[in-house]
Parts: sequence; C-alpha cells; structure tokens
Amino acid sequence: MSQLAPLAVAVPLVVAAVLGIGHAVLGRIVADIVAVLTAALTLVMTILLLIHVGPGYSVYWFGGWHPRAGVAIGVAFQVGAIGAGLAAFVSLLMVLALVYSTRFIGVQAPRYHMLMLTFMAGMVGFCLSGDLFNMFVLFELMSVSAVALIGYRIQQQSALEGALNFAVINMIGAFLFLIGIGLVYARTGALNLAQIGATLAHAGNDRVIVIAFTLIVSAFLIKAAVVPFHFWLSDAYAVALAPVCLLLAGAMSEIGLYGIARVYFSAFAPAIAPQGTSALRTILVAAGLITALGGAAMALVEDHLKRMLAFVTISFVGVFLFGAGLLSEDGVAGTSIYVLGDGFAKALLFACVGILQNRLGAVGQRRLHGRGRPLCVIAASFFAGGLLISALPPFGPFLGKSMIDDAALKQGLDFVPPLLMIISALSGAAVLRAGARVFLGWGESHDEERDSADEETSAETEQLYDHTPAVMLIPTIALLAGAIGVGAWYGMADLATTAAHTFVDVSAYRAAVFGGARQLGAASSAAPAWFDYVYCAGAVVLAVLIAALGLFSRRIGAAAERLVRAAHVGMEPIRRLHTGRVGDYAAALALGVGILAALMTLTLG
Amino acid sequence: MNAFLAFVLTLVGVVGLLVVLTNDPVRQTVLGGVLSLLLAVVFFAVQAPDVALSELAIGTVAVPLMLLLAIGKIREHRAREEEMRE
Amino acid sequence: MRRGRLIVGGLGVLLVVAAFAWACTGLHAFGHGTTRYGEMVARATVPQRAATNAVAAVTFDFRGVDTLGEEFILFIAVIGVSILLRSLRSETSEEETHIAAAGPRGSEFSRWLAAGLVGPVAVLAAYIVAHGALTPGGGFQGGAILMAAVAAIFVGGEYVVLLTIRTSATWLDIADALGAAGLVVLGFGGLIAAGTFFQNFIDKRTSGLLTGGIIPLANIAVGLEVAGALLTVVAELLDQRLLSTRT
Amino acid sequence: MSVYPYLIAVWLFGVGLWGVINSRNYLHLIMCLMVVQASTYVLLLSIGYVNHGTAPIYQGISTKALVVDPIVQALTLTDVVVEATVVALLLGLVVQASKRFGSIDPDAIVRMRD
Repeated sequence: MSQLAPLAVAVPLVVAAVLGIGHAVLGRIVADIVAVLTAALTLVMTILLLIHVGPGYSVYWFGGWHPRAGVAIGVAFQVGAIGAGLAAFVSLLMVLALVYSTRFIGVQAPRYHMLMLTFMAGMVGFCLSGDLFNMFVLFELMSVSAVALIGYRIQQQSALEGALNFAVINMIGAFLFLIGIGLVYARTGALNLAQIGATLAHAGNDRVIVIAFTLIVSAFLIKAAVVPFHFWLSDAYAVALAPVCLLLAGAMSEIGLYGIARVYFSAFAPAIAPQGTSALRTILVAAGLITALGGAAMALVEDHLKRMLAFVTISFVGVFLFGAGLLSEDGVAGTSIYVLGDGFAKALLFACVGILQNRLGAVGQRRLHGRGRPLCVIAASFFAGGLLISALPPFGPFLGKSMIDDAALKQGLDFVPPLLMIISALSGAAVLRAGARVFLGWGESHDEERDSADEETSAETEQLYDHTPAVMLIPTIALLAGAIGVGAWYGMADLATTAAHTFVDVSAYRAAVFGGARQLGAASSAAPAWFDYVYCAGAVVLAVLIAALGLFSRRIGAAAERLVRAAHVGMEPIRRLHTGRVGDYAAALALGVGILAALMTLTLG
Repeated sequence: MNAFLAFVLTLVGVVGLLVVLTNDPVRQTVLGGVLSLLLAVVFFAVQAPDVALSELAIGTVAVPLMLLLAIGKIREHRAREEEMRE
Repeated sequence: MRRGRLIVGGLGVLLVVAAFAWACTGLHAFGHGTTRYGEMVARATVPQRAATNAVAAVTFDFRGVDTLGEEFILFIAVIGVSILLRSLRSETSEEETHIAAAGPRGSEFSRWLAAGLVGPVAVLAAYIVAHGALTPGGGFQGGAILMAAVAAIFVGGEYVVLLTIRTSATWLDIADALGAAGLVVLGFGGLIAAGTFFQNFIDKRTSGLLTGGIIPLANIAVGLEVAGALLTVVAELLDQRLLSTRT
Repeated sequence: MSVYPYLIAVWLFGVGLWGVINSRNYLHLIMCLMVVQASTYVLLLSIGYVNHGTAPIYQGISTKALVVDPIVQALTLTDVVVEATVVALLLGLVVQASKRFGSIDPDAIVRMRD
C-alpha cells in the first residue's frame, strides 16, 4: 500500500514521457483516452492512499535510504490525510478537466496532455512530499507546466502577457523559496521537514530562521495569490483555457496555502511557537482578511466573466488564509472542508463559463447579456454555483465556513463571522448578478459603460457549438454534485478534524518519521450551531440583495443608483493598480516581501 | 577565505550590476556570459567542480546561444514589420 | 505611473535586501559549513556506492527523486517552448515562402570549422557523461557540452540546419522524451527489483565505468535528456517555421 | 569578512530584482532574472564551503579527507539546469510576442481591458 505514494507521481510522469516518445504517431483520441485513464488511475491511487493513511502518517523513503542515527539522508514522502486528500482532490479535478477538454478544438495532442499530466504530478507530489528541496522541485514542475498551459493560446496578446507575468512573478517566488531553503539548511543542516523541526526544537529561533521562514512563506503566498502578490492571477486566469482554469482555480492557489501550513506545522512551529504564534497569527489573519475583502470587491466591478471569477478565487484564497492562519486544529479542519466545497463550486463556475465561451463566443457580461437564455442546464448550474459560494446551508462551502467561524470565535475574534458573511455575500452577489445578466437578461444591457470589446472574449475553439457536448456537461454536473455532496455528509467534518488533529501535531509527525510511533486518536467536531445557519443564510440573502441592487439600481431609485456609482468610482483606483505590467507587479511583490520580512522580524525575532 | 576568492566574488558583484545596467541585449548577453564564467571560477574555488562545469556549459554556452538566437529572431520580426509599414 | 513603481519597488528591494543581509550576518562564518547530513552522505559514498563522486551519488542516488523531478521540469519546459513557438495553420503558407526566400547562409569556412569541431567535442561529452560517478561531470555537463557541439553545426551553417532539423527535430524530441522516460524507468527498476522506488538495484562494485550501480545509467539518461532538450530549444528558436511541418 | 560571500549573494539578489522592476525590455528582464538566480548559486555554495576542504570527489584523496558539503552542490546543480529551462520558456514567450505584436517592452503594451 505504501508504494502508492511514489506511484501517484511516477505514473503520470512516465505516461507523459511515453506520450512524448510517441508524439509523432499518436492521434488525438489515443492521447485523450490515455490521459484520462492516467488521471483516473492517479485518483484511485490517491484515494487508496488516503484510506491507507487513516489518522496517522505514511512515510516513504525513496531509494530505501532510511534515516541513520536520526539523520534523514534520503528524500521522503510524508503523507498525512490532509495531503493525501488534497492530492486526491487535484486528481479528481484533473480527470474532469481532461474529460471536459476532449472536445476542445485547437488542443495539440499529445503535448497538451503531457503538460496536464506533469502539472498534476507536480501538484500531487507537492502535497505528499516531506522534504523542503523536493517540494521546491515539484513546485517548479507545477509552475513550468502552468506557464505553458496559460500561454497556450498564442494567437492572443493577452495570453502571452498573462503567461509572462505568471512566469516572471512565480520565478521570483521560486528564487525566494530557494534562498529560504539555503538559509534553513545553513542553520539546521537538514532538508527533511521533520528533521528541521527536530533541530529547531533544540536550537530555538533566531533571525536566520525568521527570514528563511518569511521567504518560504512569501513564495507560497505568491503561488496562492494573496494581496499584494495576487496581480498575476487575474491576468493568467482570464486567458487560460477553461479546463486549465478549473485546475488553477480549484486547486493551485490552495496548494500554495497548504505549503504554508505544512512547513509551519511540520518544520517551523517548534522554533516559532508558542511565543510567536499570536504574532504570526495576526499577520496571516490580517493578510487573509484584506485579500478576501479586496478580491470580493474587485469581483463586483469586473465585467469579464473569467476575470470576475479570478477575483472570486482571490477572495476565497484570503478566506482560506484566514482559516489556516488561525494556526489551530479546527481552523485547519474548517479550511480543508471549505477548500473542497468551494473548490468544486469555483471549478463548476469556470466550467460553465467555458461552455458559454464555446457556445456564444464571448465572456463579457454585457456582451452576453440575455444570450444565455436557451442554456437552461448551464444557467441552473451557474446560479447553483453562485448560491453555493455564498455559503448556502447546508451544502459544501457552508460546512467549511461555519467551522472557520467557530474556530475564529474560539480565538476571540468576534468580528469575524459578520465580516466573512459580508465577504461571501459580495462574491456570491458578483456571480449571481453575472448569471442574471447573462442567463435572464436582467438589468441594463448596454449602458454608457465601456464595451468589453477585448480579444479575450473570442471563443477558445475558433468555432462555436450549437449544442453543449456531453463531455463538457457531464464534468460540470459532477462538479455541482461534488460541491453539494461535500457538505451533505457531516461525517466529513469529523474526518477533517481528525486529519487536522494529526496535521498540527508536530511531535506526532516527527515520531512517524523517525520512529517511536504514537497513537493518534480520532477527533470529532461540533455540528454547526444555530448562528452558523443565521450567518450563512444571511450571506445568501445579502448576496441576492446586492446582486439585485446592482441590476436594478435605476429602477430602485436615485439613492441606489448613486450608491452603485460611488462603489464603482471608489473601486476605480484599485482596479487601475492591475496594470498588466510585470514591472509593477514585481515592485508590489518586493514591497510585500519587504513588509512581511519587517513584520516577522519585529514580532518573531 | 583567500584574497583570490574575495577578488573574484567582487568581480561577480560588479559584473552582475553591469548586466542589470546594460540595455543593449547583445552586449548584455556577452556580459551574462562573463558573469557565468566568473561564477564558474568561484565554484572551482569553493571546491565545486561539478557545478562549475555545469555553469560553464549552460551559463556560457547554452543560455547565451539561446539568447542570441532569440535576439536575431526578434530583430527579424522587427525588420519585417518595418518592411510592411513601408 | 512609472515613478510610483520605482518608489514602491525601490523601497521593497531595500527592505528585502536589508532583511536578507541581516539574516546572512547571523549565518555561520564562511568556511565552516560542515553539517552532519553532508558528512554522512560524503562518508557513505565510497563504501556504499563504490562511486567516488559524492555529488553524483547525492544527485542520482541519495536524492535521486529530486533529479527525476528536475529532469521533468526540463522536459516539460521544452514541450512548453514547442507549444509556445508553434505556428498556427493559417500562417503556414506565408512562412513557407519565407523559407524559400532565405536560402543558404553562413560562410563555407565556418561550416567546415563547425563540422570539424563536432567529433572531438562529442567524444569529450561522452567521456564526461560516462565518468560521472567517478570524476567531476556527468549527465548534465556532458549533455550540455554535446548540445554545444551540435549547436555549433546549426549556427555554423544555416543551410545545413534547414536540411538537418527538418528530419532531426522529431528525433530530438524523442531523445528528450527517452531521457526523461529512462530516469523514471530506473526508478521503477528499483521498485521492482529492490522494493523501493529509485532504489539503487544494480550491483555497485563492478569495476570500471559501471561502478555505482544505477548512477552511470542515470547519467546517460540525463545526458540524453539535457542534450535533446537544449537542442530542441535551440532548433525551435533557430527556425520556428520548422514547427509547421511537424504538427 | 567572514560573511562576504553571503553579502555578494544579497547584492546580486538586490540588483537583479531591481533590474526586473525597472526593465523596459523582456530580454533585459530575463537577464536580470538570471542575476537573481546567480545569487542563489553563490549563497548555496558558500553555505557548504569548508576551509581547507577539498571537492567531495574521492579520487586520489583519502576517504577520511576533509571535504566540502556535497548536498548543497547537488542542489545547485539542479538549480543550474532550472536556469536553462526558465530562460528557454521565457524566450519562447517573448519571441512569440515579438512575432505577433512587434514589441518586447513590458510597458509599451496597450492593454485592451473590459
């Protein structure tokens, strides 16, 4: 069973290489079938791995290099339930994305499939790896595949720009990561997370460790697209193919956050906790809330559907950073449930937009105004997605959100549940309003605002379908089922709490790696309380109200109109910051890392 | 640390700055090659012959070659565009 | 706009550099970089792997999976370059006429010089790859040097290039993919023969070049991969028109 | 002087990052990224250096000899190859951009936004 961990990474890689050897003779159909089957096999392996891991850890030493005299000399995959679960989620999204893309015209077989498979291998491996440098390598594998996938539509200037921005910013992130690794290695002489933790438990904290931690966290924040490292994201998501967006939005950002939690709880916690915990928590929570609020507000003023969803994604990254940044067991548990439920919902929305693009040849809300009326199933899925991301009880995102609310209340952050309610209401409103415009033709069609006449709105397939292919519809429905299903079963919450219990327990982790196994019990979580229902239902109602305000401000009255206009004017300076120029983004990145370093040094050093 | 290593490291710092300050792509590529060469010397000096060899092969041959080819391509595109305009 | 960027960026760079420098002053003094991990690995190289190059042992044995991942980074980056530099169908005809107009280029002398250099450099590359487990060098270095040799022909005479790359581009891709596949297959070999992925499953104590078990084989795979990958990139950049004939 | 090599790494990182921010040409930007990457090589190798140590290659030296750290060298080796991939990918994007849109200035881009 334990062989599953390396195989989940090696099998997609070997298939990608074999597709490369046969690229001259392989047809599109063969590549499609092979890629879907490989992703499905990876899914099966990761699920089996998840079951095998249970509440503990499964450690796999590559090359048979077990630790000697307490020193890890090889590379290990150290698989916990959260890592395996995230890996399984990634593989599931990949299966759906590959099925979804079988009818895409302009997909170059088998190169596209090779890129998708290595992208998956990188993400899955990153979730499983327990070695800092190995994480770096897989992180790079993920980035490099993503660059090519984002720049895929080379005939569009925006695609090349999006890919360049993504590449440059993420490469800087990779260098920060590497410098962090160098500093950690200089201080601890270790690359294995558990060993770093063990060494730091004796050596304690110092400035080298604080800066190293800052740099590594910055690299992950860049990948996760937390403000002010988020600029690349909207450019990249706006141009990537819909099936690629499914993965980017559903999983890649979350993987960055997983990286932060993983390195903190497995390696750095012994040095930082307990004196530094509250300071670090404050930093992460604040960054999370700013990101969540900013992303949601930007989503409301975006016309371009994919860009709007990109900002919704940023908003939720902020919420997840908040949840994980509570640095507590229930925060991690809630976040992992929320990531699943919300990941399905966001992927669902991107799948709907991809179908719209292929049917109607546009992604601007105003250009699509009312043209989506005939697409009943897509409309229903899109509205369901909008309600789900505003945390409609009792489905997937609701469960996660209520767990995060509870975790925040436990830490005395009383202002958080109402704030999160407003944030999810804003995101939900953006989606619902877009849906009402596109599918129902509500609101003004072409007002004095700019026409979204950009090239990004052209169809991905160069020709339009007059009906939705089943291979696109089925994954969409599956994503909807997933988003609903995650919350429908409360056993999920207990599983996540058990997994999180292990995840945050650094000594259990060390014991699993270096022997001296400890018994890990199951943990359970409290069912959502009445006020969770109130907050989440409130978010849904608020979302509908804000959407209506946006749609019918003219009919409601002058006051409403003025309010909407003021909101747009108020957001304009922030919108202007998203210039699409890589130099601006790099400047924001530098300042972000600098401020983070200053804060960490002052509070943790 | 001996004086030689300190000297070469200083040169690396200076050439690194020059690479950033140079605007002409061809001259910059050449300076990039010089930087790699100096880095290779540093790597030999800190007893890393494997890395030094890699840096020599990749930093002074492969990467400049790619860059020069790309510069050529880009100039070709620019020339063709100007042709079209006339 | 630009001034704002320079102020923000300048401040940011100053802060980051200050933090980084501050961390560096807390590091051990230069020249005292001994770690138990490094020492154990260095000590284990000769007795356990019969190899003399500890760096090669780390790269291909102790931490072989890192190299596997990194080979795939190279592999997929080249696939990415091919994707990004592809010509679209509508452009093909225009490109073809452009090729015809280009004709042969490069002087006779440079072509002969390049061709003459290839043989010795290729032998040197093969030597470096083969001795990777013993002396400095190995797959990365040898592959890159081999690439340099072949690239010399490419650049030496563009005429030759047009003839050779048309037929060899596919083979370059395949060499690249074979190298990448070779390394995973070695990993699977360890799994099947010794029970752990990437376990060194070949007898290490054979004398001569075969010392070190899988290390020489991994070096060959990496050499193939690096040479194939870099040459593909050079070929793509040299003449992206060629792509249209392959898709 | 005992931290001089580390400070060179810091310097390279700083000037390279500044160059990326200040760049008016994608080719220039790629070279600046390479300067940033050079910083990582210098840092990693300096960390593993041991005074009077030899290269970790046991040919003609005793297996008990003092050697420098092979781990950081292996990491740097990986890093050097990553450099080639980064350059290749970015050049692919830049060449395609210049072919289609005739500009390689990140700031000259006239962005058509909704």
